[in-house]
Amino acid sequence: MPRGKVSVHEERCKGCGLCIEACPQGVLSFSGDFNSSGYDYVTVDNPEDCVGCGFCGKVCPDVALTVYKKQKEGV
Amino acid sequence: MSKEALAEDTAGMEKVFDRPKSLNNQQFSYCPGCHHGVINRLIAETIDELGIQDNTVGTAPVGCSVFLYKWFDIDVIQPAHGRVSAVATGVKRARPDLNVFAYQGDGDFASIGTNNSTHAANRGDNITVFFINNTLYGMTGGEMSPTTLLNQKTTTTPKGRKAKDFGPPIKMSEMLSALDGPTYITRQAVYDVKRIDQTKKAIKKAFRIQTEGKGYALVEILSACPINWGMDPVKANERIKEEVENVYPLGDILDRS
Amino acid sequence: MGEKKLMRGNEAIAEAAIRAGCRNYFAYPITPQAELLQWMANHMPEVENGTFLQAESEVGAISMVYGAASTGERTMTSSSSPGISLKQEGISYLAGSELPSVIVNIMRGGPGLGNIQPAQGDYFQSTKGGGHGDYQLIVLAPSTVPEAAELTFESFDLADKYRIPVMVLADGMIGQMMEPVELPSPIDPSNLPDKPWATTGTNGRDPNVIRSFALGAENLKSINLDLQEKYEKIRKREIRFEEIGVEDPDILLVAFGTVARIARTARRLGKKEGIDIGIFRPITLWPFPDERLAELSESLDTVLTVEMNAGQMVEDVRLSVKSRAQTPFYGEQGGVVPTPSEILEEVKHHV
Amino acid sequence: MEEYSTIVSGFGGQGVILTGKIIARSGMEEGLEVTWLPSYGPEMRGGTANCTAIISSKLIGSPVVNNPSSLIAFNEPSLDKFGASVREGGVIVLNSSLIEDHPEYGPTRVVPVSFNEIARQLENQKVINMVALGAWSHATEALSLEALQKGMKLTLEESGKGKFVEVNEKALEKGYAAAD
Repeated sequence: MPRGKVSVHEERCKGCGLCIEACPQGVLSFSGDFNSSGYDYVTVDNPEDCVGCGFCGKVCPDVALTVYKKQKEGV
Repeated sequence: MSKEALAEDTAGMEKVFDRPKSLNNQQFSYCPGCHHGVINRLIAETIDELGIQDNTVGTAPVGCSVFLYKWFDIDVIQPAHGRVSAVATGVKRARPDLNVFAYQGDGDFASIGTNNSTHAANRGDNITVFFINNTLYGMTGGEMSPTTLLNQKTTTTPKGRKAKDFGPPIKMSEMLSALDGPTYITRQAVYDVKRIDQTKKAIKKAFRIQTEGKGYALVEILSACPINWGMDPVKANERIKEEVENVYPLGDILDRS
Repeated sequence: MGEKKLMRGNEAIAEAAIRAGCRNYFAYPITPQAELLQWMANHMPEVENGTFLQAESEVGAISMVYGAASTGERTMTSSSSPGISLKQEGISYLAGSELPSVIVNIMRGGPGLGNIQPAQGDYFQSTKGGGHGDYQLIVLAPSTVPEAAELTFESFDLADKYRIPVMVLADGMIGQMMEPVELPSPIDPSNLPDKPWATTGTNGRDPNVIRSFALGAENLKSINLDLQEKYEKIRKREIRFEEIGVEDPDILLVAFGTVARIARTARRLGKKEGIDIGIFRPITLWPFPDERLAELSESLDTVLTVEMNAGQMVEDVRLSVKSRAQTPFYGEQGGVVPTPSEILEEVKHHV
Repeated sequence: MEEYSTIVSGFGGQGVILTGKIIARSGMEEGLEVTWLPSYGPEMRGGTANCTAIISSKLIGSPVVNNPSSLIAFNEPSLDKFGASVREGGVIVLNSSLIEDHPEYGPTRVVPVSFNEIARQLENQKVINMVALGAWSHATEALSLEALQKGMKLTLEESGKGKFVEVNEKALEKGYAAAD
């Protein structure tokens, strides 16, 4: 069970790659595919490694990511 | 992914990052890797967190910010090029109960609107100004702006900006900090998570200064324009850190709050 | 109506604006309208929510008008010719964004720096653009101080009614001279009808946007067509003029503002010499009273236009009169004010 | 009454502008139509100043006149500038303290009064304009002394100068008497 989860809004993504650069866990990569605007959108490559830090979301200029994080035990 | 699958996948998890309420669902039309999107989101998040969506009026002029009204879920005024600070002053003087922000690029704030920008600051008008400095005119095709760095090539300085022809880059934040009118002037950047967090704090502080009636706050934000800089977004971020920041150092320049 | 007060034109205009519920005034000093600014500086702070701000420039002032008018509050600026030229950018934006607002121009001699004497050289600028794009202002031309106050008072209603910038076009003489004025009673601006389009914070409703910007030719065309439709309505409803002795005169004199009142004296002098001068005075310069003038010209030989410029309104007169009558022009320029006897002399050349 | 026009002219600081305003104000209080038109701008600053006041029982047309019914000339340049323009049967009230010789103006009556001398007797040089106005009242009979006193009083009181009413009243009276 991963500690976090990132979900990519593929249609919003413009493939700038800033999230790939910002992710400390190497979770994200280019999909090699194109969305309807013609951008090589980002996809979640290694979901198991996601820690839910939210860095990818913060650097994304298109608010194309939603990030979840596992709640701490006992909270 | 279906809603059901997402729900299952995120069971026991909390959303730590999502679209702020003060933005609608409209896709930004900024270029890939452009920092306007990040800055717009930070402003929207701050509006949400301060609970001022209902009584905030934004004003953004000509340039890449011209579509601000399309994606902010607040009232927006679109004035003439350069006039944003004066328009924001007009709104605020007519309705001091509203939170008013001006969103201006470097051409707008530092060139055609310098007179208006300067005097709004000097009057200490109780408004919040965001000055997005990407060192050139983005919308019209990458021409030199007053903040273009020396030797930077633009479509109107094909051999690089030379001081003898165009003077050195103008440092608006430092210049305005020489005035007695403003309350808070800071320069920030959004090229990495740490800077983004700091910028968010500065934006929040700037809005608070207004809600507390403390006067004029200016947040200059160094911004990347990968397309007109001819760089990929990652390289454009590096340029800010390695080059632009040297001319426009980050941090608070004036704080009378 | 209150008691009669002896007031300078500039002061009467300012006070009438306050009484009309104007609560935001932004301007930059320039002769011969400085007393207007000074009156506002002294009296705007005395009324509830009254804002007076001396702007950094004419461009700043009109932009502040743009901002304040966006909130739906009654807003005004004033200046004189060179300053009005600087405001043209903002005026085009106000028209394009359909923001009710009032702009007072106390005209002086031009072009360029010109001088500070009274002139009427801004007729073209006010009625035929000035700024860029297809737009109109309602242009009101008072010829006395009391009328300047009255028209200023009404200009705010017109501005609100049609969401249009209204220009009060007077000259240095009307701005500077004193006459007895009976000012209307002040209205309470909080009783004015709501402006649901204004940017006042969403407070639960959908966002309002104030803009003159529309990408796409078809989009902008449709906005322009809407504007034209509005202008057509105004043309039908708001034309104003004054007629004196227009039933079968020897000559009809067309003049606005200061010149029209000088023409009254010329008419009196003419009577003594057996010349019957009729006077037609457009009060709205836009919309121009073309139909009535056309009608009058049916039975006239000569329609003489007199202006303090090189011949501007005369073009509208000629468009209205067409070939039904002779349409000579007599003008003074550079701030020279034609005297009654000079006008009478000119009349004699045509009768 | 027919339109009665007066040009008041002198150095800046002699109270020229106020004199014209008081004529207009007094006329208004008498129920007449009035206009007051100043010269304005750079010429006011340090140079000569003039204004035109018109009173009439009918609507006033032109506030500018080529041939005024009367002239109050505070100094020689003013007389040079406007003296010859005063209409036939008109009146020129001139300040004989500063204008030693004056030409004859044909059918125009000239009434010399020593504005500054009379003001000196009242120990207040500022009231030379009310001396002039009192003389004008007597010489022209356009407005009565009482009407002018009332107009002066209201004008001064409204501009917060009520304490000067008394001395100005005296000046009006002295001027009136001097034009005998």
